[in-house]
Amino acid sequence: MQHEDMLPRSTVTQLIDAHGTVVEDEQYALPSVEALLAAYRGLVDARRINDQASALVRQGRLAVYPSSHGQEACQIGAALALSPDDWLFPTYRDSVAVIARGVAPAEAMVLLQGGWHSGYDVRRHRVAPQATPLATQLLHAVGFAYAAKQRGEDTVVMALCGDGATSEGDFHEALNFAAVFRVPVVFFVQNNGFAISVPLSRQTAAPSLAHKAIGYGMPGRRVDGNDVAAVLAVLGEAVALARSGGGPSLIEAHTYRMQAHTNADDDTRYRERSEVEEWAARDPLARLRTHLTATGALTDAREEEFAAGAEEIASAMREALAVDAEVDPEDLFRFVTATRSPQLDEQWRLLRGEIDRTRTEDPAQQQIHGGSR
Amino acid sequence: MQHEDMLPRSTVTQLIDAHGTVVEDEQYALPSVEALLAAYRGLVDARRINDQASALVRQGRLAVYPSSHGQEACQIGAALALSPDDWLFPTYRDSVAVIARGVAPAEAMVLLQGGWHSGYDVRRHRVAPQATPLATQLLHAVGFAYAAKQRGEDTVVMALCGDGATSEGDFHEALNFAAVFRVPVVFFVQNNGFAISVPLSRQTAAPSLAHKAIGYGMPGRRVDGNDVAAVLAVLGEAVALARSGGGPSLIEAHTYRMQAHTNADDDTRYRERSEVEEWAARDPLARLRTHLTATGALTDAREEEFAAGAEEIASAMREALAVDAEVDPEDLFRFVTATRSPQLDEQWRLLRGEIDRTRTEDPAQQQIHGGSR
Amino acid sequence: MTIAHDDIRVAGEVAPVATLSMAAALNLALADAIEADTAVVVFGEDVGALGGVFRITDGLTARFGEDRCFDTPLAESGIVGTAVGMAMNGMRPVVELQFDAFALPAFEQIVSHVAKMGNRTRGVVRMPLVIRIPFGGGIGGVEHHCDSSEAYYAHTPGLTVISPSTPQDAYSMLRAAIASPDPVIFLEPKKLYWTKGEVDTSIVAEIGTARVAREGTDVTLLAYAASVPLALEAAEVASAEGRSVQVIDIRSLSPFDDATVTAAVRATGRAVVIAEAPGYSSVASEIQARVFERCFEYLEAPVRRVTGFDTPFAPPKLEHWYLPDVDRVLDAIDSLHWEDES
Amino acid sequence: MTIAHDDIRVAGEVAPVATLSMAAALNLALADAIEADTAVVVFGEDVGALGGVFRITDGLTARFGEDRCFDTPLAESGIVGTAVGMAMNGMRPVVELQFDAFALPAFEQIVSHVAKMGNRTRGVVRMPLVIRIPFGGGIGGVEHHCDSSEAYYAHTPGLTVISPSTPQDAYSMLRAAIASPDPVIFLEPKKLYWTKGEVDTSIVAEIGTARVAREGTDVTLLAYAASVPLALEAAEVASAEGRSVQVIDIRSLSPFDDATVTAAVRATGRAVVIAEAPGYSSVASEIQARVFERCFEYLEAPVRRVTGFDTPFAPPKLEHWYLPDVDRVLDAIDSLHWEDES
Ligand SMILES: Cc1ncc(C[n+]2csc(CCOP(=O)(O)OP(=O)(O)O)c2C)c(N)n1
Ligand SMILES: Cc1ncc(C[n+]2csc(CCOP(=O)(O)OP(=O)(O)O)c2C)c(N)n1
Ligand SMILES: [Mg+2]
Ligand SMILES: [Mg+2]
Repeated sequence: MQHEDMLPRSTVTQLIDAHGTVVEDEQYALPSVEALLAAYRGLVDARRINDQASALVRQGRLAVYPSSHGQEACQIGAALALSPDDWLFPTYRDSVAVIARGVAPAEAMVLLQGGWHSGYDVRRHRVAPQATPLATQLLHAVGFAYAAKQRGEDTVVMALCGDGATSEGDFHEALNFAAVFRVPVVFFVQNNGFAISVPLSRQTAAPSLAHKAIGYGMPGRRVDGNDVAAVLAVLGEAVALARSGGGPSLIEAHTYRMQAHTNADDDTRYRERSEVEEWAARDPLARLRTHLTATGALTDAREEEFAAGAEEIASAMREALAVDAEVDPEDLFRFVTATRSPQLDEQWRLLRGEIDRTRTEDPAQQQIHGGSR
Repeated sequence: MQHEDMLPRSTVTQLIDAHGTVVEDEQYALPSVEALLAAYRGLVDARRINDQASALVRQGRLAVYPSSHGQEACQIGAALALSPDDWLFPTYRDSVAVIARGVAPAEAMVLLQGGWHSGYDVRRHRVAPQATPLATQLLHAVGFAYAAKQRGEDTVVMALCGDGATSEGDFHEALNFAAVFRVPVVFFVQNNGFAISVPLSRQTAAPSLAHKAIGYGMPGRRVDGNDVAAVLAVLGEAVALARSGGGPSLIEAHTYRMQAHTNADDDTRYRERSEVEEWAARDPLARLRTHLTATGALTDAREEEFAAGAEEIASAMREALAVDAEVDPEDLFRFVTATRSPQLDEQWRLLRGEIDRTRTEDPAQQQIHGGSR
Repeated sequence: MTIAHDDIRVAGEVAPVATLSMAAALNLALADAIEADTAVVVFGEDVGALGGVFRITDGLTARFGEDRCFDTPLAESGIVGTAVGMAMNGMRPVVELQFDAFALPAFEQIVSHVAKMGNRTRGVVRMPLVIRIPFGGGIGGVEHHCDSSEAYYAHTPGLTVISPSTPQDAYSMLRAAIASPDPVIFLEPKKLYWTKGEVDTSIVAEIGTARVAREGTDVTLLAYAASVPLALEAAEVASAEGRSVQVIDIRSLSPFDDATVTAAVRATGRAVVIAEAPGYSSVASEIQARVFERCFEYLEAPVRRVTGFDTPFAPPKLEHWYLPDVDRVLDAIDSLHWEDES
Repeated sequence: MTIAHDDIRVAGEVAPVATLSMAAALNLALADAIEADTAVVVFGEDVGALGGVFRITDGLTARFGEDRCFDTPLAESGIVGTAVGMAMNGMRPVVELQFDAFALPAFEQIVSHVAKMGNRTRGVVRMPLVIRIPFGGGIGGVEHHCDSSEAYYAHTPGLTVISPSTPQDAYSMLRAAIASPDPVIFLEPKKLYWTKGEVDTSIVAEIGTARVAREGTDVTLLAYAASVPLALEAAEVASAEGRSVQVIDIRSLSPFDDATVTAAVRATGRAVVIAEAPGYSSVASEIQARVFERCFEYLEAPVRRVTGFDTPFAPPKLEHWYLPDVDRVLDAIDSLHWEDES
């Protein structure tokens, strides 16, 4: 690759604009109608999952939910750009992408419900645990891809992070290792303009985040993160490059988090409502609906079918989270190491004794919980 | 600054080539004859200091010496590019730059002699302690510059590191903080091709290290690190930019470490002698001597005067290191915190007792040392 | 993650003595310190417009401007490393690291520089900086949000490590930390952020001292941070059962107040150490070992400890099983070879 | 800094039983592990062509190729974080961090992921990786090159922390570490790299067990790593003075072999813990506290500890004052309330 080709183009790639109009691009083709319909269906599900989860927080069924409302084109684009055998390394904000890769919503919500640190089988779904310590998972993605490459597998690994996370040292080390070892990783940054309350201008003085790529020797690309067509095209190119042995890429999507950082956040403290409204006009669902309706691909019947599908997911989520899943205190000791040490055995015996005593003292008590003597 | 202007030029800036011939440059002017003469004198001293220190290691007077033999143009260029009130943040390899900023050689050698962790008064000399943990000092430089800028002082801070250190997370965080807060720091990377045994190709896949600059939003420049004229010109520009409020720069100097990493290293394990010889032909002293002699600025008398000056420094070094400086075991406890805790008092009493007993048992013993009863 | 909270916004509007939450007391301490010394600067992630995810810096930027309280890029090593440089150049940085586990990226800067710069330069360059870290559990936070990492810092020579358990100490100890010429790791028990108490801003705390939180003659409970109210609760229950329980708030984890603690345990002859962190190689083991060694002849029973288990911190739904609770403390007290029993 | 050394180059040329330096034994263990399991990969800074600054990986790249032993970019968090990903995907990474203090940039990856991934995933993703760290003093190294940071790791739930004191254990324990399904912090006492001893490659070490290094009936010395030869030396001197001194090589810092240690100290009734690291909140304090608690009724005297001071590690010229030495150990033994004395 020529050095100049590592630099992002001067404009952000967009294939369908905010009004649903197709934009001609000399480099990227518009995905097929089927692909766009599938993406649209994904967006409808995604939006419903986001809003259902937020509602469940309000109802006290979930402890916390970092919503990707507004970023659904990135979430669905990331999930659809991968082949079934590929791997995704997501963050706390990427529950929708995780679900779009096949994880059951209820399993994805275990973390946010407080039942365990991660609720799905990462191997079965080829989705790493959602990472909380920022940028750390990017290195895991690199090591994972390294191992796959060494074994001659053609797995591609998609590693997600936010704009804020690009400031962490681990971001730097991950991109550098990836480029030096030329591993098949796509680094996909959802630049939603904020790291909690801190705006992008406090995160970087660079022309764009994609301009960091050349400093590692990989291509950097910018894409409209609210245009799923463009996201699919640009990520598709990066995935193909990685799969063909061309090494890693850095993709920056320009998007916006429409809600607060989490339910516990108060975004009125740090951003104007007018800004939020501006971004509402660039909604990823609306534009694709306009486009697909205009081309006739999206009929009312289809739209209803999609809505019904999304509603099904949402009601399954509600149902799954309506019951308090049983938790087993011994789990605290079960998984720390492959073989439990005598120290942990001893500590479990202590806790076991406390639990037994609680139950004996109050035999009516079915559910295990902390008691006071 | 335009975005393109942050990218380094396609060629490495050189003003005097390896044969001593002046190279025309549209952007950078050749420094004045006086400046070049001063630099040449610096180079002569620098070479002598390097070789004297290495000799002292062989004689067992120094424990270790990471020589900058071959990199003297960078060392002297860095020292001369700064004004007296500016600050230098050096590494373990930058003893020569430290001395060129005014620190007495014997004080600079305290670390390498094993007497203490740092041997000079950092405030008096405006030189931070030589840093060992790679890239960590770059952040200190940023914070230091931030404080100066806040107070309206026009201090510029020069932060040094090697090519290997650019892979550390702290490198990334330092450059990013510097650019976001637009602080007056010049990051000067001496790319000598190796991090101990690891070649640059294992450190980065980027077109150059200077290409990292645009990813932070600062100019990146490449310079022939064996051409002190070019180093002075390029660093001079960066220092001026910083002083005028234009923010940080990243300068990459292409140079070569002619000797092993330290005396304890064996560079025959990882590099060809032919490569070392190639670089010998690009020696920073020889080319400047050729140039200055050709222009008549460097006379035999001057050359002798410089050599004598260097010899004086070397003999002072030998003298200072010939005697074993007294060390005081209480120093272990004196500086840990501003006020000594009762715990440390108690521990010092323990050691004091041991020392007293050693002395009592063997009153002949003048020098304090570890005894066995 | 941000955590639900009440707003504080008390900066600059409080009388010398007032009833404040610990969060408000910390906020006031920062405001007063900024006002008292132009060298003091507060920075970190989200400490500006947002006022911190726990609102401890609420209103500071609005009141004092960006020069005195500001947001940084999201990089903890960057925050601490920059603070080191600022401290080298006349400032008194007070940085916030958002949650305990997110201090870990800064660990090299803390251990290799914050803790050692003064020693390295023979006292020429001191490190008058404060690293504030909300720590501990009890708020139902997800993984990485509830750790207690004090052992990492307490084990590191050169660091002062302190943690308040009352709004008064929160105020006075934070002021003392900011005034200290040495680097201070200031651990804020987030579980106690919203507990209220009287704060007299004229009280000056002395770092390195423990505090007798409750008098008692039969047994001494040694606790710090969120374990202090727990110890007081256990003492109350035990006293109803006829035991006179003394509670000592260690509050200065390093340096340690041997004089107070040794005298206390020698007087009662029995002791239990309480802390949330995993017990192995912990501050609790240090306290246990010290007390054992210094009070050996005075002990009626082995010193016990009640700590978190040697497992990663529990997920929210299992947290109550993980954390030391009153029953566990009472069991430990019961085990101290009482003559009136068996 | 690299350190003067003898070459090793023994990989693959040694009989089942041979006399080797600890460095050579480690080198052989790596070679044998690479040969035994295609999943094993060795990487880090300078481990390839150079063979590591201590030559522990000498010859591995030449013999097994870049696929099995290779250099990385200079970034410790990168090394460990990449190893986490490789371990997630079927590899068994064995990484070298060059000196103890240079493991610190990787601390977040170690604590937040290496230690917790297995727990987080309910055992679905184990972390069969080994982090080798040369540690400790005694070689006249400059600042940052001689620290003993075992407490940071031992305090962290989920990590196995071990350190050999003999060439035999160096070989057997490193093989066991590489074979372990759990992440192991493998601490190599650099002072002992060049001490020689017999190595039988057929001996399999069991992680979690202590080793009785010398029998004795009057007092038990509890030591690990470079403090084991020191304890043995002190035992020799003390025995000349008429005391029968037992020495236990802890070697598995976490998990800890309570059974062996408790039985030993109960039998002698006296104990001294020896370690180089600063004593405060350390592994030594943990051992001291455990022994106190479990042997309380059997103790003739308080358990003592001999450790490094709570100061940054000494510069080379003061190192001998800093490190525990025979006299300091003998003084501690003398303080154990002997009946034959006053
Ligand atoms: C190492 C680390 N530091 C701090 C945090 C606390 N934190 C959680 S999310 C967040 C902001 C992240 O911003 P960004 O990367 O832009 O992702 P977004 O939330 O916008 O998706 C912060 C500071 C963390 N999780 N990890
Ligand atoms: C954080 C850290 N990791 C590892 C080391 C060990 N080390 C000392 S020098 C060095 C190589 C540095 O290479 P480079 O940055 O190119 O500087 P040079 O020595 O070539 O001047 C290494 C790995 C260190 N000092 N600090
Ligand atoms: Mg963001
Ligand atoms: Mg180099």
